[in-house]
Amino acid sequence: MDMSQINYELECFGLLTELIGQTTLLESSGTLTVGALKARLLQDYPQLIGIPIKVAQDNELMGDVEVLKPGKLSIFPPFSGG
Amino acid sequence: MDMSQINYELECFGLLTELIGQTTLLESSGTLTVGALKARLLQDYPQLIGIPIKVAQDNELMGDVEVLKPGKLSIFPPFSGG
Amino acid sequence: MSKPIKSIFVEGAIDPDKIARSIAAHQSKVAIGAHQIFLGQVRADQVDGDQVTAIEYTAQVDLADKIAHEIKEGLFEKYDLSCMHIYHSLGRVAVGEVCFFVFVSAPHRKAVFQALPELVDALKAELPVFGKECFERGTHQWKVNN
Amino acid sequence: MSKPIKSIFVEGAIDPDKIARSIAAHQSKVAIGAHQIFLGQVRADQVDGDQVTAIEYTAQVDLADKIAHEIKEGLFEKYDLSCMHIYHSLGRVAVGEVCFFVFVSAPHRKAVFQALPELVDALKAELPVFGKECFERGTHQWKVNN
Repeated sequence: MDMSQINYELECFGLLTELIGQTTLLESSGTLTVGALKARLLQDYPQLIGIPIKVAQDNELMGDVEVLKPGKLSIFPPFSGG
Repeated sequence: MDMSQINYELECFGLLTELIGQTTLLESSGTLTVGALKARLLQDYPQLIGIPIKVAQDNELMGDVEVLKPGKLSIFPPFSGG
Repeated sequence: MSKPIKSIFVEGAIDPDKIARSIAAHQSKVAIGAHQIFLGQVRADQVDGDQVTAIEYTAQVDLADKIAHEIKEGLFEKYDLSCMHIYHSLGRVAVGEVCFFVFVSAPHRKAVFQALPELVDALKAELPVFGKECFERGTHQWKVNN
Repeated sequence: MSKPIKSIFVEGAIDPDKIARSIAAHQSKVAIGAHQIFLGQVRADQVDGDQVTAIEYTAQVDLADKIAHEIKEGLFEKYDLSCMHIYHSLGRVAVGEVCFFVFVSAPHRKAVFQALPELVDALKAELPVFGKECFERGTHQWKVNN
């Protein structure tokens, strides 16, 4: 059993700053895929239900099956520029 | 036999100012349709061959079967604004 | 009594500051969400080793103004637009200068995306305006629209 | 070494004079025949009897700049374009002010007719930019793009 704890520092944008906060720390017992991170967020913040979320790391948007390295992440609600 | 002479004063535009002149007087033994006027012009100025011409009178573009009143006309080569 | 038709013609090139003033004048129209602007600029085309240096525009002004007005009316019927403005140069416009300025505004962008190209294409095809392309060596040719 | 990516973001509203300067800067580019400009203006939308007075924009700036750059590169491949410029506001932009300025130039108009709507739609869909609509009565809602 892998006991190493992983920390993700999430920076939130737009509506998510109100539902989660500007930043939040998420601890995990192993690395997470983007899909698993989204499931964790929905569990911790049920008010996110129905909001499509995108995740970026190292200045790249990540697909659901990609594995997130420990460290900083950006999490986005739908974009509304222009 | 109708002996009344009709005068058309033609104002030319664009390329036609070089092939015909800025203005020209065209005399006819009766009123002309737009189509007949074009035929007359081509006869008087053979260098017009192949140039599509449009005719306006009283601030209206005229179709080939319309009859032109005596007086002023504008004659145009293809438009090239913009 | 119907509104008098505003002339689209301006003498010589269209100044970028005129465009800025036109944009600024729309900031009080708060139902507008999208503007789209088309600018025609005189291009230094090469023909047989010679180069265009200017275009001289002439027009049957009254008829062109009337047709431009009719084209605008048609587009106001067809799309949800807030305003449309058209300006075209008369006389000499040098290479690099703006000779044609078309400005369409609407609450939403889809309407301006559709209306502006349609308006520009219709004006180029239907207005009795004539461009004489003047070359470096003193010759000229009459502009042909595609 | 690759060219550094220019940021698209400017603080606050986009001044019409900036647009005029941008147009004037293209007058030396004599291969250009057509410019097309899109401007997004903050609209005084009504919601439940209250009215939008401003939009406050935030963004993940580095990622937005990178994605905007990629979108531009893709359009340069696809169409015969001379240049493309993109500016987006950050922070507060009042009703009637311009928050988004997209400028595409090409030798011929067909390319700008096609490229500009495609560029504007892609930027609105793909940039991590977030608009907070502020209402007269002090409340707010998060802008939703269609």
